[in-house]
Amino acid sequence: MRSSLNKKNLEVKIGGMRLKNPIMTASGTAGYGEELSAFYDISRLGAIVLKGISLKPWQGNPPPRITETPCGMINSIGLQNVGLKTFLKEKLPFVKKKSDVPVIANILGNTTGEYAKLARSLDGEVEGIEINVSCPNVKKGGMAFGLDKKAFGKLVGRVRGDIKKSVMIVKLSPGAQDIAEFALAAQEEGADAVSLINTIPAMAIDINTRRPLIKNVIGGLSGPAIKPIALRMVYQAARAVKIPVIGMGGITTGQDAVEFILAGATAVAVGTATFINPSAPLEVLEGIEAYMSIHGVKGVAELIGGAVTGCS
Amino acid sequence: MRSSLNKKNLEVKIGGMRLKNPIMTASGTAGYGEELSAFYDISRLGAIVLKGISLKPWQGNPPPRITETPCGMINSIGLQNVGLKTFLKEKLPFVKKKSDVPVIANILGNTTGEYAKLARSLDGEVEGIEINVSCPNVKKGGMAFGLDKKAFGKLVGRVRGDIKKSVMIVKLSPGAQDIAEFALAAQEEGADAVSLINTIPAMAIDINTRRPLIKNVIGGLSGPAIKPIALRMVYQAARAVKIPVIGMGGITTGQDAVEFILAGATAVAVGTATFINPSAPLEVLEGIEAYMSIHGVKGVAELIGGAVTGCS
Amino acid sequence: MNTRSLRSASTDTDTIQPAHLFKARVKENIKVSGRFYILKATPETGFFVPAPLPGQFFMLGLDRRKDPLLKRPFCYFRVRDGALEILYRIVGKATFLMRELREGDRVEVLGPLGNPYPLPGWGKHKKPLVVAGGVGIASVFPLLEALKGKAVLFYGGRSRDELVLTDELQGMTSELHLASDDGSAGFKGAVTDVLADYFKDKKKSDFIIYACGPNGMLKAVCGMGLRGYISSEEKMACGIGVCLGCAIKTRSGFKRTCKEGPVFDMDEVVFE
Amino acid sequence: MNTRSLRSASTDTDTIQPAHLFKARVKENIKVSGRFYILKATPETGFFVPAPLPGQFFMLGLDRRKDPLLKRPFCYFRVRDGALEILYRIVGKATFLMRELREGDRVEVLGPLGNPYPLPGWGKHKKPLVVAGGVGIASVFPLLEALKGKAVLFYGGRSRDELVLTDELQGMTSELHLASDDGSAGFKGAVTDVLADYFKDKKKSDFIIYACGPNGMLKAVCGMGLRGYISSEEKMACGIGVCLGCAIKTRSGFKRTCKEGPVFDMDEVVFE
Ligand SMILES: Cc1cc2nc3c(=O)[nH]c(=O)nc-3n(C[C@H](O)[C@H](O)[C@H](O)COP(=O)(O)OP(=O)(O)OC[C@H]3O[C@@H](n4cnc5c(N)ncnc54)[C@H](O)[C@@H]3O)c2cc1C
Ligand SMILES: Cc1cc2nc3c(=O)[nH]c(=O)nc-3n(C[C@H](O)[C@H](O)[C@H](O)COP(=O)(O)OP(=O)(O)OC[C@H]3O[C@@H](n4cnc5c(N)ncnc54)[C@H](O)[C@@H]3O)c2cc1C
Ligand SMILES: Cc1cc2nc3c(=O)[nH]c(=O)nc-3n(C[C@H](O)[C@H](O)[C@H](O)COP(=O)(O)O)c2cc1C
Ligand SMILES: Cc1cc2nc3c(=O)[nH]c(=O)nc-3n(C[C@H](O)[C@H](O)[C@H](O)COP(=O)(O)O)c2cc1C
Ligand code: FES
Ligand code: FES
Repeated sequence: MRSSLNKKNLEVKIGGMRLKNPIMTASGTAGYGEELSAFYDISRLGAIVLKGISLKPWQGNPPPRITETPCGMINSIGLQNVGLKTFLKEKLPFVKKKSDVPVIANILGNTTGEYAKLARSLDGEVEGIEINVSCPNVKKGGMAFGLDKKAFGKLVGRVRGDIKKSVMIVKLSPGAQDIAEFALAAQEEGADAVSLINTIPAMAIDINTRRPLIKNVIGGLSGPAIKPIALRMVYQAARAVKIPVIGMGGITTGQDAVEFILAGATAVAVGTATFINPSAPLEVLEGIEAYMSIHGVKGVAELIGGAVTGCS
Repeated sequence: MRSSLNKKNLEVKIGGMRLKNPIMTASGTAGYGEELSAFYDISRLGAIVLKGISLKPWQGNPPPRITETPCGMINSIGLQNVGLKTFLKEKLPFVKKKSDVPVIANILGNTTGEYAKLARSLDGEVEGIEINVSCPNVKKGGMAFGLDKKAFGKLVGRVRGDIKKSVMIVKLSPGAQDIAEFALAAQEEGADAVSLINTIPAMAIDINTRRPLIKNVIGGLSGPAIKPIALRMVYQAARAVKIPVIGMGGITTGQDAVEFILAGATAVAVGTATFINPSAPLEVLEGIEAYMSIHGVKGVAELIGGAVTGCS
Repeated sequence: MNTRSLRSASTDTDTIQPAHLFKARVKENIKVSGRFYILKATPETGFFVPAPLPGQFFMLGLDRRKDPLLKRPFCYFRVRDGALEILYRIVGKATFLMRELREGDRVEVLGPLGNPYPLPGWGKHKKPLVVAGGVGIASVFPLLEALKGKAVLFYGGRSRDELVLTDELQGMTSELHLASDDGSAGFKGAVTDVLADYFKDKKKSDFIIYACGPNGMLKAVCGMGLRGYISSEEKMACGIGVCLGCAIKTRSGFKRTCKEGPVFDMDEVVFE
Repeated sequence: MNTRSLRSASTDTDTIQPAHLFKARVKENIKVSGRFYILKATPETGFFVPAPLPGQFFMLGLDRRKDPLLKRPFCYFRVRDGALEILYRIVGKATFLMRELREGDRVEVLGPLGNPYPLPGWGKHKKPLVVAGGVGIASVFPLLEALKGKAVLFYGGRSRDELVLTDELQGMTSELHLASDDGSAGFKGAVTDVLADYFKDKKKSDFIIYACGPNGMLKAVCGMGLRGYISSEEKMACGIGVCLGCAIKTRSGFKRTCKEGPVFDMDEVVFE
């Protein structure tokens, strides 16, 4: 009702993809949409980003896989996933049936060839393909590509050729010494957008058993704890590139999301917050709308990159 | 009293420096020892690390300089300090009078030459010299050295020659893509120890004014939020080098400190926690002693690097 | 397969409605003994959708402060006078803070979640036998109620202090066997020893077992050649199946404790 | 120099003992009006070391949970029946949570900290004039008490709701001038306008000014050619001088609000 009185334009564009609002799920925190759709109508999201998939099913890492840390959590799921085939046959049809908003697949391979094959198979099947080169939890591939500028450029360039119909998003690693460089490299190789940040490699030890609280020793840190780091990286990346930036890392409220948008994000993803409240993405959306009402902002576009930082 | 019943050996060695226990203050969180000595006897610490100093006095960055974030804080003090001369004339004599434990100066320059000059002037005047190449809050110098492996190696090598009597500690930047590499480079260039981590570049925005909450836009994140990242880096650094590692980043309790020691730290520093409770370093010390009592640990040395991580 | 036949005798989990996130007001928070407390909280809506079943759990959040960040899983213990009751043991950060909850405080609850204990088909003449270790008693409490006094309960804990509600349990079971590590109540030793002893002169196939407790106990129970169900504990982030954090090793790969469990067929789980 | 002579007439801050960290029990936490509350907490030791002086402040921590992480600065408002009282306004994370404190809750307090208002040398025949904006009234409240009813108070706020304790203040001052942004109490407009009006027919050098309030107000007061002191607010991490986070620009470079302040000579501070 409020929206009819005070019409706000929440729409944003990522490449050729129109999102009715800037809120996405973060890959790996919303499964394939099945569980969340029991809690809310996932069609209310701007886009749905699904759990990362690989060519073959992966069983993932041994437990314990998660542990809580101050204002954050470490995970080492190790990309447990059903593999491309089951994804296309079972998971994708379900989420498409349940929603009418863009679906973004998140892919991870051990080699450039695997990424390319995944990209080819998904091209046109989903609205967006997010290339995950920043997973701290798998041995081969993953982060290796995200931290080696040469390998990164080559991978993005190669996969670009295989994505003709979908929007191509490259998910950057927060481990990069200079995030702007990687964002720029992705843009140069033709990516339609970059997303960041993935989790930050981290560790916790149980002092009673003297064992790591994550079986794999090192996992990835997510949640509010990393928000200030993520925001800084989004700011740096957004200033470096012209393509849209999708921001994520510790977003739990509408205020957090507005911070990311002001820092330069065109859209934002909600991850760990979903674990605290399955409907967190919608609460974030409502928070953005409330902010826009209070501040008389007519369209999200007005906010993107709107932080006043010139005068320092 | 407890310690006489159940004698524990808390002593650790950093280069030629004997610390009666592994607890230090973190540079920039204890001033020059003046204020804290009103709260407790600073001689109870293992060592006192003073606020960073430069050749000439620096006025520091304009306010606002600090802001709180989830389980952490961002600061951009910009190395406000009295300069070498006043340091030697006023600050150092005071802290030496107030305590009989090793004093560690923290130095920062704009050029290799400045670092060298600071090192020469302080050599023998303090028990330890910590080379800060990882401050995110100064324009020149600082982090530039901490992220460029060549410049880093050259700086450490050059300054090494100027430190003949004091123990030389190199404070690493968490921005390094591969922290082990930098730790190793410091060792190769002759550093007696490495310390880590410094604060992580981060940002926060006031969505009402749309201005950054830190005047300088980007500041450094510290506190419990970064603990899991710091612990991982200490673990990686400690596995890479033979020289002692001094661990810091979000330590607020004895348990936190034990985690760092198990991960490979020989000593630990308490920073942001001091802002919540001026006596935090002593509480941390007492927490370590309690842990040792409960687990029948006779000496801290038994704990160093004792995390069981082989079997993953 | 037998597993399937046991399952099919059970409550059909597919018909369970989705869980809900609700706020509840603390009505009471009382110490039971030692480190055990009972928290009673009334949903602000006044009711539960759907009604919780034995073996299910709730995710409980103290508030929206970010430390602790995640909700914590607690078994459905019982509902009385419209209030959800949780039996909890102080072990760490969140449970320590839970102790400080007072009448009128608000908590946020998600649930009921997970699969309940499949009840034995009543015609099957299998005797239900329940094994609980420590705070595992919370999980089997509503099961004992559902079994209407017919079950034999084996209940172990560290000491008398940590064996709670024994008077009540006496009236809810056909036999109650206690064990404690220090011998301060019941048998001195592991509850699984008492169980092994019990089977010395009995036919295992006459029984159906339900067990909840620490991993060591579950492993021992599963190694005894019995048939039945265990409720397992694994750290959880989401409780609803989206994070894959609560993986537990089974014969058919990793399964989610929160979604495929927490109740698993004894044959399914692989202990390491 | 005049500044120094004013200073020297003041309480000698060098003799102030170091502050202490203490736990206190909440005795009462009451709403005054609008977003203003008073928290009363009794130190567990029963007394303060040293006794707080007008203009000083305390750092208050809700608990040792890590979100919020840092303690927050609050002015010494008053001590009654052995309880430290803090007048606070809900603005964000910590103050929002403070509102939920209840009798018996424990808080952690560090203080008293900082330099008090220098009292006018009584022989000097300067009339004390106090200016307070918003929650700045908390800071000048004990000053008004120390000035024993002799001061003229100019007190501004957003609305009637945000002008608190006016009855009490009436009895503590020789004159009370109110101003509110919306005109719901006193003059409609800025308190500094009332102040400027007051000086139309008076000699500024007959007065000594004390001001506490938002930066805009302080800047205006400092621009009026008066002499006296302001208490400034800057975000703080430590409150004891070790973090250098609370820097404020002065004629002689950055100074620490917590250590060299929060009370500064009006001439010293540079507003941007
Ligand atoms: C399905 C399920 C049902 C449960 N039901 C109950 C119940 O009814 N009553 C009750 O008291 N407890 C129950 N638990 C355990 C309860 O969730 C943990 O005790 C609680 O999460 C600990 O939180 P904390 O912050 O106090 O401890 P933390 O500070 O997180 O940890 C303290 C210690 O407890 C261990 N721990 C933490 N979480 C778990 C967990 N999920 N499972 C096992 N160990 C853990 C940690 O490894 C550590 O050693 C249940 C757990 C699960 C998975
Ligand atoms: C010396 C001193 C004495 C003070 N005395 C009182 C008092 O007696 N009563 C009272 O209600 N408040 C007082 N304040 C202000 C009080 O410290 C802040 O309102 C409080 O820290 C806000 O905490 P928060 O977590 O609720 O707000 P946050 O969530 O941290 O911030 C909310 C808003 O308040 C602003 N803010 C935060 N901290 C400060 C600060 N230290 N100064 C100014 N603005 C701030 C933020 O920029 C933001 O706009 C005093 C401040 C100082 C420096
Ligand atoms: C349990 C878990 C699983 C994740 N799985 C993936 C994944 O499969 N692919 C991916 O690109 N990112 C994955 N991520 C990273 C998130 O998408 C997101 O980048 C990160 O968690 C930061 O956002 P947050 O702080 O809001 O969670 C995962 C994160 C978590 C916590
Ligand atoms: C306010 C502040 C000032 C600091 N100043 C310095 C400094 O001068 N030199 C330095 O090497 N590190 C400085 N640091 C970094 C700390 O020494 C420490 O490495 C970092 O804060 C992480 O530890 P913590 O999380 O315990 O605070 C500063 C940190 C803070 C918060
Ligand atoms: S707790 Fe997240 S999948 Fe089970
Ligand atoms: S608040 Fe730390 S120096 Fe003032």
